[in-house]
Amino acid sequence: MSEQLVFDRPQSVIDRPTHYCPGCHHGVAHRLVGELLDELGVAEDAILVASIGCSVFLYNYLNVDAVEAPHGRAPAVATGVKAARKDKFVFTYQGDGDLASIGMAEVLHAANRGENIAVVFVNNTVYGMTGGQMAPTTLIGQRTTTCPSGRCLEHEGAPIRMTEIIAGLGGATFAARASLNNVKNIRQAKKYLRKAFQCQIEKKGFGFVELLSACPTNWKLNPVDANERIKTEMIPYFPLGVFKDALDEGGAC
Amino acid sequence: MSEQLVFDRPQSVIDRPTHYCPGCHHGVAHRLVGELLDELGVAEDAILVASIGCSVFLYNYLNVDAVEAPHGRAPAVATGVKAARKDKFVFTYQGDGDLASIGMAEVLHAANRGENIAVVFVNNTVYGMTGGQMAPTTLIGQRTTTCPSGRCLEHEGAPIRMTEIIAGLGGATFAARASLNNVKNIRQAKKYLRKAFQCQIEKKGFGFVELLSACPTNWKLNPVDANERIKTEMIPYFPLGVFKDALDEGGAC
Amino acid sequence: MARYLDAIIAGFGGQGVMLIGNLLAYAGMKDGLNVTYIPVYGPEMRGGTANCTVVLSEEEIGSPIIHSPVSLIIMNRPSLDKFQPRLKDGGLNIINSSLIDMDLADANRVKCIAVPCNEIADKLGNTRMANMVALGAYIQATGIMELQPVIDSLKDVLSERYHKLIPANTEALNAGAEVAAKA
Amino acid sequence: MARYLDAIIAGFGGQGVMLIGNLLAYAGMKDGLNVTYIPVYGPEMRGGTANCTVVLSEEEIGSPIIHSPVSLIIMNRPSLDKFQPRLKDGGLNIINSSLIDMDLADANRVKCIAVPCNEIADKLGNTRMANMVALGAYIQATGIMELQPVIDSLKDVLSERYHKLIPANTEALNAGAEVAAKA
Amino acid sequence: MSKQPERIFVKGNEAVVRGALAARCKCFFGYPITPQNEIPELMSSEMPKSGGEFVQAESEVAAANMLLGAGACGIRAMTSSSSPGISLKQEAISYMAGSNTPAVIVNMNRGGPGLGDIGPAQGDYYQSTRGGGHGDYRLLVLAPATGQEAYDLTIKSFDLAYKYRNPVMILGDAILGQMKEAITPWQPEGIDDEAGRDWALSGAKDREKRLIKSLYLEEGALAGQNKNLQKKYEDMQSYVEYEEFETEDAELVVCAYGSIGRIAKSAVRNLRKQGHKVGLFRPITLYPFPSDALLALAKQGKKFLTIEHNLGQMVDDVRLAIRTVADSDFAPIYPGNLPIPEDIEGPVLEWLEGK
Amino acid sequence: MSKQPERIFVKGNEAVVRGALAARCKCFFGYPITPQNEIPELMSSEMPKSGGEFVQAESEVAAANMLLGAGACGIRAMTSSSSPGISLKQEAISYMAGSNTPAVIVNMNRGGPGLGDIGPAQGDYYQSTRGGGHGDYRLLVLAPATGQEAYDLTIKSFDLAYKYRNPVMILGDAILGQMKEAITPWQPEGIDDEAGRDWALSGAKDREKRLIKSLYLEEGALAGQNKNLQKKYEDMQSYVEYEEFETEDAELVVCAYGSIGRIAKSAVRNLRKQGHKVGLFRPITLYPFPSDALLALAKQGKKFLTIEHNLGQMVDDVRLAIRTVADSDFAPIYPGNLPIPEDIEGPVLEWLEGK
Amino acid sequence: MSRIVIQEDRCKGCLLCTTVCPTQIIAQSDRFNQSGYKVAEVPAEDMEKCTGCTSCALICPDLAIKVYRTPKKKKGDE
Amino acid sequence: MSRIVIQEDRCKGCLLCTTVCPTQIIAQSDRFNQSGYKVAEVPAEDMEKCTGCTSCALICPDLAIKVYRTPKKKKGDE
Ligand SMILES: Cc1ncc(C[n+]2csc(CCOP(=O)(O)OP(=O)(O)O)c2C)c(N)n1
Ligand SMILES: Cc1ncc(C[n+]2csc(CCOP(=O)(O)OP(=O)(O)O)c2C)c(N)n1
Ligand code: SF4
Ligand code: SF4
Ligand code: SF4
Ligand code: SF4
Ligand code: SF4
Ligand code: SF4
Ligand SMILES: [Mg+2]
Ligand SMILES: [Mg+2]
Repeated sequence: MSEQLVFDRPQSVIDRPTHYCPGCHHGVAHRLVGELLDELGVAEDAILVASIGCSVFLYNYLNVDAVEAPHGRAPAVATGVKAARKDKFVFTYQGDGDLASIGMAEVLHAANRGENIAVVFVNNTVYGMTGGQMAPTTLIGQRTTTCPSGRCLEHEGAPIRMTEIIAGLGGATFAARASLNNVKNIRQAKKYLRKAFQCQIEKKGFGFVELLSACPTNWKLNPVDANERIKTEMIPYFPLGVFKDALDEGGAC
Repeated sequence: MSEQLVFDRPQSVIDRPTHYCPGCHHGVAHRLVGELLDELGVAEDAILVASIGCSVFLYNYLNVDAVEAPHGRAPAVATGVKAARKDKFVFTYQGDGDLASIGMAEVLHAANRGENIAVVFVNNTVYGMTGGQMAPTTLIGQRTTTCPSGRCLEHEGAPIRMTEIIAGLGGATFAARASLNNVKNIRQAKKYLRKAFQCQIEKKGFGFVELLSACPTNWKLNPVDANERIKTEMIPYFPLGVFKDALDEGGAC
Repeated sequence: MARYLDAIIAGFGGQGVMLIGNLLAYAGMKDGLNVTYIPVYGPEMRGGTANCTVVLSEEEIGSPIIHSPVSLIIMNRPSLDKFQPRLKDGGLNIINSSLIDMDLADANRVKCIAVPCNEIADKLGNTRMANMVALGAYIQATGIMELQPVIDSLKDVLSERYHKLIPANTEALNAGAEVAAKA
Repeated sequence: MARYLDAIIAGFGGQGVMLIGNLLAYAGMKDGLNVTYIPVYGPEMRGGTANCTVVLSEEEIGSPIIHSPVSLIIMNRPSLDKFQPRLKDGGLNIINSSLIDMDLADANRVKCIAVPCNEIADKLGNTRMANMVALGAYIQATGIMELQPVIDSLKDVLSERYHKLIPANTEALNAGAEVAAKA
Repeated sequence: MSKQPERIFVKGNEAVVRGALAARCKCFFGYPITPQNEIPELMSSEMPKSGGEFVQAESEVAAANMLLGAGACGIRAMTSSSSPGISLKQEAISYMAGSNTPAVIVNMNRGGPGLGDIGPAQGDYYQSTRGGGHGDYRLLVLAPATGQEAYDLTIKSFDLAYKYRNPVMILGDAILGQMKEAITPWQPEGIDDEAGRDWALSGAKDREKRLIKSLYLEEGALAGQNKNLQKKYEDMQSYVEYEEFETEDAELVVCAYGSIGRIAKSAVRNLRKQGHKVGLFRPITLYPFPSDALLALAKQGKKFLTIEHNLGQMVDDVRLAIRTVADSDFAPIYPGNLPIPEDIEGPVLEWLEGK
Repeated sequence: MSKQPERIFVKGNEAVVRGALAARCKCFFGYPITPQNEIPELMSSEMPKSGGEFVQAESEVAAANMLLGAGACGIRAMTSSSSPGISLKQEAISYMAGSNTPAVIVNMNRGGPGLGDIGPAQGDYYQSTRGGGHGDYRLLVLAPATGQEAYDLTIKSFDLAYKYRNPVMILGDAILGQMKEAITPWQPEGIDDEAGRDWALSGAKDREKRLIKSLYLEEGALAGQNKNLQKKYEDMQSYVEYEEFETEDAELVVCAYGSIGRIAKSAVRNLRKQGHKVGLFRPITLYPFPSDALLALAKQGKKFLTIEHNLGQMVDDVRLAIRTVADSDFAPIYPGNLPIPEDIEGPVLEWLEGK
Repeated sequence: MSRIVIQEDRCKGCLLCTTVCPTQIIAQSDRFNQSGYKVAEVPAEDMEKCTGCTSCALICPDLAIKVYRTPKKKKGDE
Repeated sequence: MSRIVIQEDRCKGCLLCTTVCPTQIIAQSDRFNQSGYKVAEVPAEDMEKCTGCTSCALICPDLAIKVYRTPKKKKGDE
C-alpha cells in the first residue's frame, strides 16, 4: 500500500508564514481552530472576530470572513455580527490582555446573555504585542515591563481566572481550560474547542475555551523552557478541565 | 429619668428632604452609610465617589467630601482617589445598572487589585433614574421598559449575581449580600456594611456589600408590595449572606 | 385672527399634567391645528415638579418652548410661584384652587379662574382625575376648540387598560368646563 | 565642512541593529555632537525586519527621519533590497557579507564595504556580536569619530548584566574597524 | 414614495424609530440615557415585530461595537445615545469610519460638559462633525429640526450610510427627542437590503474571503486608505442640504441648525413683523457643510450672525465657508438654558443696533 | 530653575516621564499601547521610588477615571496613551473639564482612523483642541517638537493644569515618543504641592464638605458653569507659545506643529540654502492657538502654507486666525507615510512656482 | 413610656412604617403635606402603646421618624 | 515505515518538536533559513525510526511538519 499524508495543514489555514516569534503558541491555537472549522464543516459559514494582540493577523492566516474588533470589544462585535447573521458561525479569538483586562465587561455580558458564539481565549499571562506588560493573568512574582519587580498580590492583586468566572454565569453554556504545552494537552484543547464550537452549531449558546499558551519572547525564555513554565507555574494556578458543560442540558442554565 | 432621643438622623446625613420616590430604599441605604461613618469615626476622612443613577445626589445628603464619577466608573475613580490619598476613607455607592452593566470591568478589577476601598451596591433590578429599563440584575420574567414582555433567559440571559463573582476574585476581602426589605434584614445589612468598612480601616482591602432594594416606581408597585416582592422574588434568586470574608485572615487570599 | 394658543401646564409629578398636555395637543391636531408638546422633567426622572408646554397654531410652529405663555394650567403651589409671573399680561390662568390659596392669584394682571379640581374629582369618585377637570375648564375658557375633540381623543391618548375610565374622564372634563363657563 | 552623518541601520529583529544605532548615537553625543536616533518596528513588536535611523550633526537636527541617507549598515538581504536603492549617490554601504551575496552590492553607484560580520563574530566566540563588527567597520569607514568614544559608551548603552561582555564587544568593534581599514 | 396620509402625534425619538423601521433597520443596539430613552424602549418592542434584533448592550462602548459588527455584515443597523454615551462610542466610530462600515448613530445632544444636565444643547457639534475619535475621518451629520425631518432624515441616513459605506450621525437634541408633534409617515421604496453584497461578511462560500479592518501596516497602505477616505469625503460634498428662509432681501442672515434653527425661524418671523430685514440659513447637513450656499449669500453682501446652543462651534464652519469675502458674528445660548425665540431676537436686535 | 548641566540621551517618552517626575507627579495611571509604552513602563519603576503611585489600569477608560479621582484630590497626576486609547478617555476628559479637575494627559498620536498603524501622525488635532468628548470644553494642548520640549512642556503642563484647574493635553506623536536625543534635565522650583488646598477633596475636617462634579440640574446652574468655563478659556488665551523661524523676510510662512514643525525647520533651512524666502511658524500651544501672532504676520502681507501629518485640521485654526486679512493653503502628509523634509519642500516649491 | 415624632414635611406616605410596628399604631392620616403626600401618623390616643422599638424609624426611607424613650424607673429609684 | 517532512522556510527553530518525538530523532541542524532561523531536521539515517505518531506536527506552532505513513502490509497481501 502507498504512503499516506497523515498530518498536513488544514484547508482553513492559509499556506503562508506567520509573523509569530519562534515557539509562540498562537500558531498551535490557529491550527486547532482551522482543523475544527474544516472538521465541523463550518468554514464557509464562519465569521471570525479578530481582536487586538499578537493574533490580530489571524485574519491573514485563516481562510474565512473576518472583522477586526477594537481592543477588548470582540465579544460585543461578535454579538452584533450574530444579531445580523444568525445563521453564521461566529467566533472571537482573544488574548488575555484583550479579554480579561479591557474587555472584561464585554466578554462577561456576552457570555451572560448566552450569545450563541464561541470564544477562544489565549492566555499567555502578558500583553504580548505591546512588549510584555503585566496582564490581569500575570502570575504572582512574574516580572513584566510594568511590574519589573514581579507582580505582587498586595499591589496588583491576584491573577484572574476567567474560565471560572465565565462558568459561574447563568448565561454561559460551556467553559473549559486547556493548555498548549504538550501533545496530550493539545489534544485535550481540541476536544474542548470542539465542544465550544458544537454549542453554537447546536444553537445552545455561549462556548468558551481558555488556552494556556507560551509567549517565549516576553517571558524571556526559550520555547522549550517556556513550555516547561506552563507546566510548573501556570497549570498549578490555572487548573485544566471543564468548568461548565450545559450542552447536553439544552443550553445555559 | 428624663426622656431620651433613641433614634435620630445620624450626623453625617444632612437634614434635608431627598428627591427619592416614596418607599425608595436609597434613603435607607443612605442612612446606614451615614450611621457607620459616624460610628466608625471616619466621616471627616471620608471621600465619597458618587455614581450615576437615582443616588447621584447622595453627595447632597451626606456631609462628606465627594466626587462624581461617570456612569459605571466609580471604582476606577475611587482607585484614583485612594492612590492620591491613601489615608482617607474612600467608598463608592453604585446602582445595579451602574455597577453590574457598564461598570462591570471597573468593579471587578478594583476588587481584584484589592483596592483598599468599600463599595456599596444597591441592587433594585432596574435602571431607576432613566425610567426602569432592564438591568443585568432584572429577574427572569420581570417586565421593564426595554423588555416589555418580561426578561427572557434565552434572549437576555440570566440575572447576574455580582456578590458571588466578586467573592470569587483573589483580590477581594469581604463580599456579602443583604436586603433592605424588613427590619431584621436592615440590621443585618448594617453589620455587613460595618465589616466592609472595617476592611478599609484596617487596610485589609476591598469590601463589597450588595443591598437588595426596592424601586416601587419602576416596579409599578406600592412601597409595601415592593418590599414584599423582595422577599418573594428577589431573595430566592439573590441569596443573602456573607460570600467571602478574609478580614480575619489579614486580607485578600 | 388665526387660532393660536400656547400653554404651560404644571404640577406635582403624580398629578397627570403630562397627560393633559398630551391630550390637549393631540386634540388640537385632530382638530386640524399644528401642535407641539414638550415635557420638562426634573433630575432624569425622579421627584420634584413636572411641567409641559403645548403650542396650538394654524401656522407652522417655530419654537415649541415658550418662556412667557398666554395661558397656564397650574395644579400646585410651587408651580404657581414659578410660572404665574411669566404669564403674559391679560393671559389666562387656570388654578387648582383645591391646593392653592386663591389670594395668591395675580387677578389684576391676568385672568384667573379658580377650579377646585381635587374636590370636583373627589366628588366624581377619583381624585386622580383632577387634571381632567382642569383641562375641561381650560378648553371652555380659551374656546380654542370644542370639548368634543378632546373627549374623542381620550381613547388615543389613554393607554388601553385605562379605556374603562373614559366615561369618568369625560365627566371630569365636562365638570371642569362647567366651572369655567360660570367663571 | 561641519561634521554631519546620517545612517539607516537595518537587519533581522534579533541582530541587534537597534543596539548599535543607540550606541552610535550615544557615542556621538558624548563626542559633542547633536544626535537623534529613531527606531522603526514592524507590527507593534513582532516579527519581520527592524531598522533605525541615526543622525549626527554639529548643527541643530531638524528631521530625525531620513529617506535617502548618506550611509547604511545592512545586516541581511531584505534590508539590502529595501534600503540600498535609497542610499545617496556616493554614499557608504556597510554590508554584512556573511549573510548577503556581495554581487548584489551596487558598487558602481555607492561605496560598498563587505564585512563578514557573523564569521568574524563567530571566530571571536559569539555570533551575536556581528552587529558590533559592523559598527566598528562603519566608524572606521566614516571617520565620524574615533573608536574610543564608542567603546567608552558601551557601559552606558549595555544594560548592567551585559557589562561582562564589554571586552568582547570591544574586540568585535576593533575587528570590524580593521576590515574597513583594509577595504 | 407612497405617502400615507395619516398624521401621527409622536416624540422626535419615536419619529426616529418609525423612520428607522420604514428604512428596514434590522438591528438596534441601545443603552438607556436621557433624553433618548424612548428610542431603545420602542425598539425593544418594535424590532422583534419586524424580524429584527434588539440588544440592550452593557454599555455604550459595547453598543457601538455591536453596531460595527452588524454593519460589517451589511445589515442596516443603528444605535442611539446622548452626549456622554456618544463620547464612549468614539473609538468604535473611528473604527467604523476607518473600515468603511456603514451604520447609523443617533445623538440626542444634552447639556455638557461632563454629566451636565438632561436639557437640550448643541455642545456636540465639534464632536460630530470633526470626529471626536482619533484620526482623520468624517461622519455624515444630519441635523433635523422637526419631528418630520427626524423621520425623513433617519430614512435618508441609512441610504447615505450604504451609499458611502460610512457611519452617519443624526444629531438632535433634547427638544427634538422629547417634543411631540404631528408627522406624516411614508414608506420609502427600492431599499436594497443586499447593498453590501460586494463587500459584506457572510461566510466565504464560493468566493474569496472578506475582511473588514482598519489596521494598515504594510508600507504605504495606511496612506492609501487615508487617500481613499479623502476621496470619499470629497464625493460626499455633493450631498448637502439646508433651508433658507426669508434670505432673499435679508441684510442679516442668522445661521442656526437643529432645534435652534427652528426656534430662530420663529424669531425671524417676529423680527420681520417688526420690519427687520432678517433671514435664516439652516444647515441640515452639518457635514458636508453647505459652504457654497453660504458663500453665495456672502457674495451678495449679506451679513451673518451665527447662533448656537453652545459657546461657538458651527460658527467656525460658517466663517471658514465665507472667509474670503465676509465674516460671521456669533451669539451663544448657554447650554443649561432652555432656548426661546427671545434668545435669538435679542442678539439680532443688538446686532442691528450696533451696525 | 537650577540647570543640571548633564545631558541625557533618552526617548521622548522618557523625557515626558523625567519631566513629570521633576514636576513632582505623584500618580500615574497607564495602559499599554504603542508608541507610548515606555511611559507606563518607566513610571512603573520610577513612581514607587519617588513615593508616588503607579497603577496599570484595566483599560484607558479606567485610567482616565482614575486620573479624575486623583485630580479631584489635588494631586499631580497623569495618564498617557495613543490615539485609540485617547478616544476611550473622552468621556472622562469631558467630566474633568466640566468639573474643573486638573490633570495631565499625554497622547503620542499614531496613525488612524481605527487601528491605523503605529507610526506617527497628527490626525488627533481636532480631537485634542476641540474636545473629542461631549459638550463645550477646551483642553490646554501643548505640542512639543523635541525631547527637550517634551521635558519642559511636561513640567509646564502640571503648572497650567493647576493654574487653570483644567486638564492639559500633551500632544506628541510616534516620532517624538520613539526618537532618542540628548536633553538637559532641570528641576523646577517653587512647586506648590498643596495647590488644591482651597478646593480639593481631603475629608471634610474642620471645614465645609467639598464636591467635585459636573452635573448641574438647578435652573441656570449649567449655564452658569458654561459661562465660568468660557471665562476660563478666555483667560487662557494669554498663555500662548510658538516658535518663529526665518519669518522676518519670508514671503511664504509654513505653519506646522510638533514633529512636522521640526521637520519643516530642516526643510526651511534647505530651501533658504536654495535662496527661497521661506519661514516657519510653529504653534507650541495648539490651544490656546497663537492667532494674534499669525494675524500679525498676515498683516505684513505674508502668504501661508499649512502642512500637517493629516488631511487638514490645524489649517482651520490658521485660516480662522487670519481670515480677515489672508488665507492659508494646505498640503497634507498622509498618515501612514513617515514624514521627511522632502514632504515639505515639495509643496513649498510647488507653491512658489504656482504663485 | 416611649413615643415617636413623625416629621410631616419629610414623610412621603410610603406606609412602610405601618407594616413593621409591633403595636400597629401607625396609620395613614387624611392630611396632605406640602409636597402632596398623605402622611403617616400615630393617633394621639395610641401613642402610649409605642414600645420605642425603633422599627418604624429603621425602615423609614426618609428619616421622618424620631423615637423617644423614657427609661423605666428602676425599682427603688426616687 | 513513516517519515516527516520539515518545510524549512517555515521552521523557526523553536525546537519544540525535538522535545516530543518518542524516538528522539529530531534535532537542530546547522542551517539558517532565509529568515535567519536555525531549522530543525531529522538526519536521513534516523528517519526510518519515525513512527508517524504526529506528535512533532501537533506541537509545531508553524505548521512546518508534514507526516507521512505507509500502512504495513497486512499478512497475506500481495
Ligand atoms: C484601545 C487600545 N488600547 C491599547 C491598544 C494596544 N494594544 C495592542 S495589543 C495589546 C495587548 C495584547 O495583549 P493580549 O490581548 O494578551 O494579546 P497577546 O499579544 O498577548 O496575544 C494592546 C494593549 C490598542 N490597540 N487599543
Ligand atoms: C455614559 C452614560 N450612560 C448612560 C447614562 C444614563 N444613566 C443615568 S443613571 C442610569 C442608570 C442608573 O441605574 P442604576 O445604576 O441601577 O441606579 P438606580 O437609578 O436604579 O438607583 C443611566 C443609564 C449616563 N448618565 N451616562
Ligand atoms: S510576543 Fe509572545 S505572543 Fe506575541 S508573537 Fe511573540 S511569543 Fe507570541
Ligand atoms: S425611580 Fe426607583 S430607585 Fe429611583 S428614586 Fe424612585 S424608587 Fe428610588
Ligand atoms: S417605635 Fe416601635 S412601637 Fe413605636 S411606633 Fe415605631 S414601630 Fe411602633
Ligand atoms: S416610613 Fe417614613 S416616609 Fe414612609 S409613611 Fe412612614 S414616616 Fe412616612
Ligand atoms: S512523527 Fe513522531 S516519531 Fe516521527 S518524527 Fe514526529 S514525533 Fe518523531
Ligand atoms: S516545532 Fe516546528 S518551528 Fe519549531 S523547530 Fe520544530 S519544525 Fe521548526
Ligand atoms: Mg497575552
Ligand atoms: Mg438600579
